[in-house]
Amino acid sequence: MNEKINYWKIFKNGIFSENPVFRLALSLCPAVAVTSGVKNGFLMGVAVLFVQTMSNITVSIIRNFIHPKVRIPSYIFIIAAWVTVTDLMMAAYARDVYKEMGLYIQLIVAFAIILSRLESFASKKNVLPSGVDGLGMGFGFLIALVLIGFVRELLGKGALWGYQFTPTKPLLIMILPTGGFFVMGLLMGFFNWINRRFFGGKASADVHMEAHRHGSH
Amino acid sequence: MLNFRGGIHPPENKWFTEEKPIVDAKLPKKVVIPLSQHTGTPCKAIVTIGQDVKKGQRIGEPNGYVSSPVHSSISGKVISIGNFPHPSGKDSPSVVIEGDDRDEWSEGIKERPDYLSLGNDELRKIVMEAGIVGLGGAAFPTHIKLSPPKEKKIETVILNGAECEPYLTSDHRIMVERPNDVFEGLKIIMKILDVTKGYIGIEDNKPDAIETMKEIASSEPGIEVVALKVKYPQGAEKQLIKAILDGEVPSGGLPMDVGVVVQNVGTAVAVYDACRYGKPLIERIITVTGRGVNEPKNLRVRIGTPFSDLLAECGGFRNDPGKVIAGGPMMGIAQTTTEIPVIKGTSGIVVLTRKETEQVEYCPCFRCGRCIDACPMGLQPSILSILIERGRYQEAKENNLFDCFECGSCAYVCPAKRPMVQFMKLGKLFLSPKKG
Amino acid sequence: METKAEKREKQLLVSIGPHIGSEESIPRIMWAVSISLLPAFIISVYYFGLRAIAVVGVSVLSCVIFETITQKMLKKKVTISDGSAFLTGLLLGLNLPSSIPLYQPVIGSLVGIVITKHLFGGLGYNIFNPALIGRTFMLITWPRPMTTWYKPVAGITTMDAITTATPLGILKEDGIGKLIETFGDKMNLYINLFLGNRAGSLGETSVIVLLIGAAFLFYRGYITWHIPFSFVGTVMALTWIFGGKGGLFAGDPILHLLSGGLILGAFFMATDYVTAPAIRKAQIVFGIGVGALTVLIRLKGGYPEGVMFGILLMNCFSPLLDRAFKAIPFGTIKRK
Amino acid sequence: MLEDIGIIFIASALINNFVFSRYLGLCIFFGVTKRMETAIGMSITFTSVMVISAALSWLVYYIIMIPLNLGFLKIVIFIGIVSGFVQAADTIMKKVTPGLYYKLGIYLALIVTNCIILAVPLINASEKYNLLQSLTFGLGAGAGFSLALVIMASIRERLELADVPKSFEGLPISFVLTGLIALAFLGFSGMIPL
Amino acid sequence: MREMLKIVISLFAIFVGAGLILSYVYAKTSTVIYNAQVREKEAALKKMSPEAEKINVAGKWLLYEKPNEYYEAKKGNKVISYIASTTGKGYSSYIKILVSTDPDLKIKAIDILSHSETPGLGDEIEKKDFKKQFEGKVLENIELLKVETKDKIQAISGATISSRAVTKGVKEAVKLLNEKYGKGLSKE
Repeated sequence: MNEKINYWKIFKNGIFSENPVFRLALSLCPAVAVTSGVKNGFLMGVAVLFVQTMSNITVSIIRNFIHPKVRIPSYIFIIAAWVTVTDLMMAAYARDVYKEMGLYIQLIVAFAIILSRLESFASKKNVLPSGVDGLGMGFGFLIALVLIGFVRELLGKGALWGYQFTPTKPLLIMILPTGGFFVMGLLMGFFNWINRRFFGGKASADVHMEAHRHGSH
Repeated sequence: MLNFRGGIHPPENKWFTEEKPIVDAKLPKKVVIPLSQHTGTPCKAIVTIGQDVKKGQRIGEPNGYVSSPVHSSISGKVISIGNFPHPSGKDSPSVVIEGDDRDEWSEGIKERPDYLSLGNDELRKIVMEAGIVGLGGAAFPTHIKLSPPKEKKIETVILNGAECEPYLTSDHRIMVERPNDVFEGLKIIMKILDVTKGYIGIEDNKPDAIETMKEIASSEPGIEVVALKVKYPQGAEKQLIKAILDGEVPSGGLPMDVGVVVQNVGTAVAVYDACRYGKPLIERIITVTGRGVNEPKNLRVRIGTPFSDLLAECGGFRNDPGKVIAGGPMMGIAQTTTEIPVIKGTSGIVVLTRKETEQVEYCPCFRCGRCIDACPMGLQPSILSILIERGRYQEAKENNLFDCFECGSCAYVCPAKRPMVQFMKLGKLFLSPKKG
Repeated sequence: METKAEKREKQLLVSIGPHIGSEESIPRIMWAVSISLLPAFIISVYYFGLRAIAVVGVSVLSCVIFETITQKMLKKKVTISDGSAFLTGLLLGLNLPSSIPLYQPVIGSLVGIVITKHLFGGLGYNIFNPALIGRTFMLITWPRPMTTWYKPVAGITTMDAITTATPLGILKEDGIGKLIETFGDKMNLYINLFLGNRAGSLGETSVIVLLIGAAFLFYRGYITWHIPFSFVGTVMALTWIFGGKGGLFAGDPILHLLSGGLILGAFFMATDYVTAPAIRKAQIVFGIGVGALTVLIRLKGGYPEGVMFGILLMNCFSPLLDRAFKAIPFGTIKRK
Repeated sequence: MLEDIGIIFIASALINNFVFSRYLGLCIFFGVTKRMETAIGMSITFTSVMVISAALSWLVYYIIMIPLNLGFLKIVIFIGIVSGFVQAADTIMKKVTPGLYYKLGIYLALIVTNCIILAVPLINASEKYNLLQSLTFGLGAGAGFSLALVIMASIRERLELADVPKSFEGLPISFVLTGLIALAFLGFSGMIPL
Repeated sequence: MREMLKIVISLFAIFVGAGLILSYVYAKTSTVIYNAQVREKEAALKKMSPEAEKINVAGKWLLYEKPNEYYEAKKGNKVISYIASTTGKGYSSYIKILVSTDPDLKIKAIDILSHSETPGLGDEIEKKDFKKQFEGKVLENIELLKVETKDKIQAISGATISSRAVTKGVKEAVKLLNEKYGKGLSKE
C-alpha cells in the first residue's frame, strides 16, 4: 500500500494546508485584482487551474529533456506558452470577462506559485501526480478567489454572479482596490484566528519570499 | 538667558526652605557610615568593633584609583561593622559608631592659614585625604576630577550653583551664607588645575545668590558669575557647559574632553574647609522638605545621621507621607525606610504626601512628542521606551540609549505616564556585558 | 508591637524617579480637545438643527460602543474613559453632512475604530486618523449621501431645507463668479464663510468658533504652531499663486482659507499626535505636504475638497518623516 | 508633447499606482518591505529594470513583432526579454561592479517572477505608446512602485512595535494597511481628466 | 562546447514546440476573436436602430484624437437612422458612446458602450433615466443644466463631470451628423 501514491492527499494539500493564497501567500495580485465578483474570480481560477495543470504535466513529461542549467527559462517558456493559449481562448470565447481582466490573464505567466510548483514538484514527479498536484493547487487558488469574490461582490454590489439581491450597492468600496485589500486582510486574519482558535495552528507563514528565491535560482 | 536644548520646568517648590538659614542638626547619637559613598570602589574598613574613634578620624581606606576615604563624623565607639541599608536601595557595608557626646576632633586635624602657598600636588592630596566627593549627587571623587590626564588641556572651571532639582535649596543657602568660602574653594580648584577662567552658574530663581556672588566676583578677575534660565536639568554637567560655554560634550565623553571641569558649589566649600582648616568631609548641608514634613529646614548634618533623626528634628511627618526621597524629586531615590544614613551625596530629603505620589497605570505611547522636546540629550525617549518595551535592546543602543543620564525629564512630561527612566535603566541593564 | 509610625513607614512607596510628574495625561488632553470642539458643535446645531445632534450623537455613541466591544474581544483594558473614542466620534460626526442617513456613521465608526485603530494595536499605534478614515470610507461607499449638502437655516429646522453645493463645490464647478453671485458680493461671501453660514460638513463651516477652540488648545499647549501654520500657510501661498484663472498670483487665498474643512483639518485633525510626526522639523514638512496636496486636489483633483485626503496621504509619510528628521543627539555639534 | 509625458508620468506613479490601484507587484511589495534597506535596494533595481525592459520590449515589439505579425506571441517574447535582460545584468554586474552586485544582486533574482516587470511592456503595447511614452511609463511606474515600497517599509517598521492582534500579525495587517493607503491614494483620482 | 550545444538545443526545442502549439491555437482562435469583435459591434449598432436592415459605415471622424465612425442605417433603400460613435472626456476615463438619430437628426437613443467612471456616481450615466433625457432632442437642446429641466439635459447631481462629458460627446456627434446630413441633404 505504501508504494501507492496518495493522490487525494496531493490534491487536498493544495486546497488546505498549502493553499496558494491564504497559506503560502503567493500570487496575491490576482487575488485582489480580479475578485470584485464571483464570476471573475471563478474564471481567473479556472485559467490558473488550467495553466498550472498543463504546465505541471508538460514539465513532468519533458523533465528529462530539459537541461538543468536552463531549467528556469525553460519553465518560463512553457508557462508563457500555456498562458498565451489561455489568453487567446478567453479572448475568443469569454469576451466580456476578458475585457475586464485580460491584463491579469497575461500576467499569470509571472505568478510565483506556478513556477514554484514546477520547480518543487513537477520536475521531480511523474505525470499523474504532477497533474493532480496542479489540479489541487489550481483548485485551492480557485476556491480562494471565489471566496474573496463572494465576499466582495455580496458586500460591494449586493449581488452574486451578477445576480442582484439588493436595490442599491451596500458597501460600494468593497469592489474598489482598497476594498479588495481590506477583504483579503480581514479574511486572512479571520482564517488565522480560526486556525489558532480551533486547530491550534500557526499563522500563515511569510514563506513567499522563500518560494520566490526558490523559483528563480 | 543662558540655555540648552530641551529640559522642563516643573513647579520649583523651593519656597519651603529658600529663606531658611542653615542650622546645625542635633549631634546624632549613632551614625551609620557606609564605606561606599562615592562612585567607584568601596573603601576597606580600617577600624574594628569596639575601637574608639574621634571626629575626623579615617575609618575607611580607599581601595583603588577611583575611590575615596571615609571618616568618622562623631567621636565614639565602633559598635558594628556589617551590611546596613544604604540610600541607593541596596544594603552596603557600613561602620556603625555610637556617639559619646564629646564631639572631639581627631589629633591629625590641623589648620593651614598658608594653604595658598602649598603646591598643587599637595593640595590635590589634601582633597583626596579629606575624602571629598562631588556633593551635587553623583559623588564622583573630586581629586580624580582635579587630576586630568596630561593630554586633556583644562581651560575652564565651572562651579555649579544651578540647583535645578525642585525643592532643594542647600546649594542656594551655601551661596548666600558662605559666598566667600565658595570663592576661595573655586580659587583652590582653579589653582590645582592651573586654570585662569572660572564661572559660577546660578539659576535665575536665586537672585539673592546671584547678587551676592556677583559682588564678590567683581573683585576677582577671571571669575564670572552667570545667570542661567530656570530649567531642569540645568545643573547636569553637559547641559551646564552647553549653556555657559555653548560647547557640547561629545557622546560618551567627559567635560574634560572640551577642556572643562565642573564642580558643585558645596564641593568648593568642602575643598576650602579641607585646605584651610584641614577638615575632612564629615558633614554636609541638606534640605529636609516637602509637604510631608512639618517644618522644612536646611540643616548642617553629620554624615551617617539617620533620616529618622532629621525628620524628627523637622517636626516629623504630616499629611500622610507617601514617599521619602533621598535627593531631589527628579533624580533622587525613594526609600523603603527612614532608617537610612545621610551620605556624602545626599543633597536633601524630600517627603511627598501620598496624594502627590499616586501611581497611575501607564498607557501605550501616543507619540505626542513631548519627551522629544524635553530630552536635554536630544534623544527620542518615546522610541527608546517602545524599543525596550519590546525587548529590542540592540536597536535602543543604536538610538543612543547610553547617552541617557536618566534625568527623568521625559517621564515628567509624559501624558501617558510611561516610566521612561525605568525603561532606560532596564535597557542599559540588558545591554551591559554582565547580563549579556 | 509596631507603633503607628512604623506601620506607616512600611507603606512608603518605592519607585524609580522622577517622583513628580506633570499634570498632563491622555484623558486630560483628549477631553480638552473634545471641549475645544464644543463651540463648533453648538454652532452646528444652530445652523443645521436637531439633525446635527443626531448625527454627532450616533457617531460618538457608536465609536464608544465599538471601542468597548473591541477591547473586550481583544481582552484589553477598556479605556473609553480616556476620551479618545469619544473624540474620534466627535470628529467623525462634525465631518459629516447634516442629511446623512444615521446608519452610515455607525459603519464609519466601525471602520475608524476597529479597522483603523484596534487592528493596528489601539491608541498610539494607528497609522491613520480613525475619524478621517471613517469619513473617507463613507465618502467612497456612499458618494451620494456624503455629498448632499443642505443650506444652513438658522434655528431648529429639519430636512425641508434646500440642497446646495458647498462653496468649494461651486468654485470648482462654476468658478468664482458664481460663488460671489450666490452670496451677493465678495465681502458678504467672506463674512458668511467666516461665520459659517454656508453649506458644508456640520463642524467645518464656522471659522470663528473653530478658531476659538484652536486658541484654547494653543493656550493649553496641546497643539503647536508647526503643523497648522505650515499647513494653512502653504494652502494660502499656493492658492494665491496657482488658484486664479488669469495666470499666476491671481488666486484668492482668503476664500480658500475660509472655505472647506481647512481650519477644522489644520487645527484639529492634522495635529493628531498619533498620526502626525513627533519631531518638530518633520511636522513642518508634514504641514507643508498636507497643504500642497490639499491645494493639488482642490485645484486639479476630482474632489472639491482636499484636506481630508491631504492629511491621510501625509499620514502615510509620518513614519518616514520622523525617520528622516531624527532628533540630533546632544554632543554631535562641535564647540564653536 | 511635454505635457503629455508629464501626465503619463504622474498617472502611472500616483493616480494609477501599480500597487495601490492596479494591484500589481504585491508579492514583492509585501515581501521586501519588512526592512527599509531591502525596500530601497529593491526600488532602485526595479525602477532601472522597468525602464530598460520597457525600451527593449518596445524596440522588439515594433521593429520585429509587428512587421512579422507576431503580436500574439508578446507574452512569450516579453518574458524572454525580461529574463534575458535580468540574466545579462546579473552576469555583467557580478563582473563589473561586484560591490553593487552584492547589494542589489539578490533583488535581481527576484525580478523574473514579478508581474509588474512584465506588466510594463504589456500595458505599453496595449496603450500603443511610442518609445518616449513607453520609457516615461516605465519610469513613472517604477517611481510609483518605489514610493509604495518606501512608505510601506517605514510604516511596517513602526508596526513591528505595535500591539497588533495575534491573528492579524504579518500579512493580514499589511493587507489592511495597504487598503488604507489605497483609500488615501483615491484622493488623486480624477486629477487628470483623461 | 557539447554542453553549450545541448543547452541551446534543449531551449530551442522547447521554444519551437511552444511556438508551434501557439501558432496552431492562434490560427484557430484569431478568426473567432475577429468574428466576435465584429458581431459585438454589429449587435451594438443594431440595438441603436433595431428595424434597420443594413447599417453601413459612412465615414470616420476624430474626437479627442480617438477614432470614431458614423453610419447610415437603411431599411430597404431608405435611410431610417444615422448612427455615430463618439467619445466623452469623463472624470477618470474616456466614455465610448453611440448616438442614433432619425433622418431629421432628432436623437432616437444614446448608449454608453464603455467607461470607467467612479462607481456610485459617474457610473449613473449608464442609467436609463439619464440616457432617456436625450431622446427627441435636437442639436440646440443638447445642453447640460444643473437644475431640473425638460427641454435640456439635467446633470446627475454629484457627477457633473461625467454628465457633461456624455452631453458634450453626444453634441459633437450630432453636430457632425448635422454637418454631413444637414436638413437639405437628408431629404433626398
